[in-house]
Amino acid sequence: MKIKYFAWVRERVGKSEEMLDPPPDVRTVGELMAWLSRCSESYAHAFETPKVVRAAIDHVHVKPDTPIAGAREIAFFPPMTGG
Amino acid sequence: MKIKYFAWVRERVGKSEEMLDPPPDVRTVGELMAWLSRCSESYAHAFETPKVVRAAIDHVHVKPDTPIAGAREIAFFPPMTGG
Amino acid sequence: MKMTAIVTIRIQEEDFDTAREIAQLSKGRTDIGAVVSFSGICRGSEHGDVIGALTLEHYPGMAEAEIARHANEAMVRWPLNGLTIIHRTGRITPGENIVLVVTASSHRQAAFQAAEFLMDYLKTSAPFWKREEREGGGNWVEARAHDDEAARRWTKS
Amino acid sequence: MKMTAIVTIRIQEEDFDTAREIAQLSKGRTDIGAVVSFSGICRGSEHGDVIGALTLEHYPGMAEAEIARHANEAMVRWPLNGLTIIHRTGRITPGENIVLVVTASSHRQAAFQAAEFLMDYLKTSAPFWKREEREGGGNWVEARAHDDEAARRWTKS
Repeated sequence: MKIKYFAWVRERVGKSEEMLDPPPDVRTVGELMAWLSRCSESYAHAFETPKVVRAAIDHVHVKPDTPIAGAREIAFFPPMTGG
Repeated sequence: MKIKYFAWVRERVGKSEEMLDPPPDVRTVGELMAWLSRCSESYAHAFETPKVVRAAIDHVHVKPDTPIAGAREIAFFPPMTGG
Repeated sequence: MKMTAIVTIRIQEEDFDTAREIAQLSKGRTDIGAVVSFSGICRGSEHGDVIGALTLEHYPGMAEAEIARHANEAMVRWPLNGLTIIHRTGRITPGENIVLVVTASSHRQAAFQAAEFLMDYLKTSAPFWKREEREGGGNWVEARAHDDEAARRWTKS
Repeated sequence: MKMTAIVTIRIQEEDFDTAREIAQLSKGRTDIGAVVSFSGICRGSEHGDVIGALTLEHYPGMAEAEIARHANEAMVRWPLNGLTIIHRTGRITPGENIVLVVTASSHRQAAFQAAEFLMDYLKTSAPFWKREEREGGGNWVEARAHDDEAARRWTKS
């Protein structure tokens, strides 16, 4: 699945998108953040306060307990500050 | 004192303004309406539902029990419909 | 009232240019974060009846005083950088402007609330009266209880 | 959704002309009684610090989808004749436009409420992020609890 990062999450991760194939025991958005955090210090820094990071699956806002099965694109970003 | 009329109050009275010198027992805005109503059918028609008619003394909205002593200009008009 | 606040009030027969009024309030300024404009436009029908035109009568002197009083109240209640109120009088045909309120502030909620407050008061307290031209005659527009309610919310504590 | 409603949504780097957008929504129509516009403008300072510019990042695809979803919700909740939403991205300097919402309706309260609803949602739900250029560096603007509260009032029953 494609993973995208925006704003300071993107800066901390060090890239704006990548293709990832998480192991089958990573079932939810929250578990994906935890799994990424274990991969490197950059991810750990991006997700150090997981409840601040927002997520979307296929362009729709989702909660951390949302399953990721079937997702084409998952995005992580800080709270929105548009308008 | 100068009396002014606007909108359908003006149409019913048949004039937009006039100088009047009410007798001393006409003390309030409400009493002025009652006194005018006794003067002619035109005034009676204009003030037939006195609680609908609004009044202002010297450009400030007033209630029927407001004294008219010292007023330079008193105006009568229907509820406002601007904006 | 801040020294930088620009208050413009006009009562006029001529049409106005909404775009120009908005631009004049905000152009060249970097302290304004939000500009809200309200344009009231003459409609061509009311409850299914065709309206040929409106004629707006007003009370010269009092109308200016009432609008200025409410403009001052808005400036006291909300942190505004600028405020423009224009109300037309005379004959106005469908599609034409009737009234314009523009508010500028650092904060969007102040700009929105001040504009709503001023429109509610113009509808219920400013001495203007609308007469509609309809097929077979004309009639004075009646005040709506709904507008009075809208205005009352600003005096609730 | 009524056949006569015109909905325009644009996300763009270029500036926009507020006046033109208002005119396009209302010109030649006699069914519109009220037009409300909100312009969000880049300020030159925040809490006393000088802001050199803002850079707006967005999530292409999702931003359009989120705005369209809220535009549809506004059309369902209020009797609107038209609706325009424009959000800029990229680098924006003080005094420049950031965002525009224009609503047109027969009724002023519908126009006001729909514009406020859309602005509250753009602030809290549309995937845009602002970075400020300040003296000695830049920083991402933090979301404000105050904006979340403002957005929540539209979901209270």
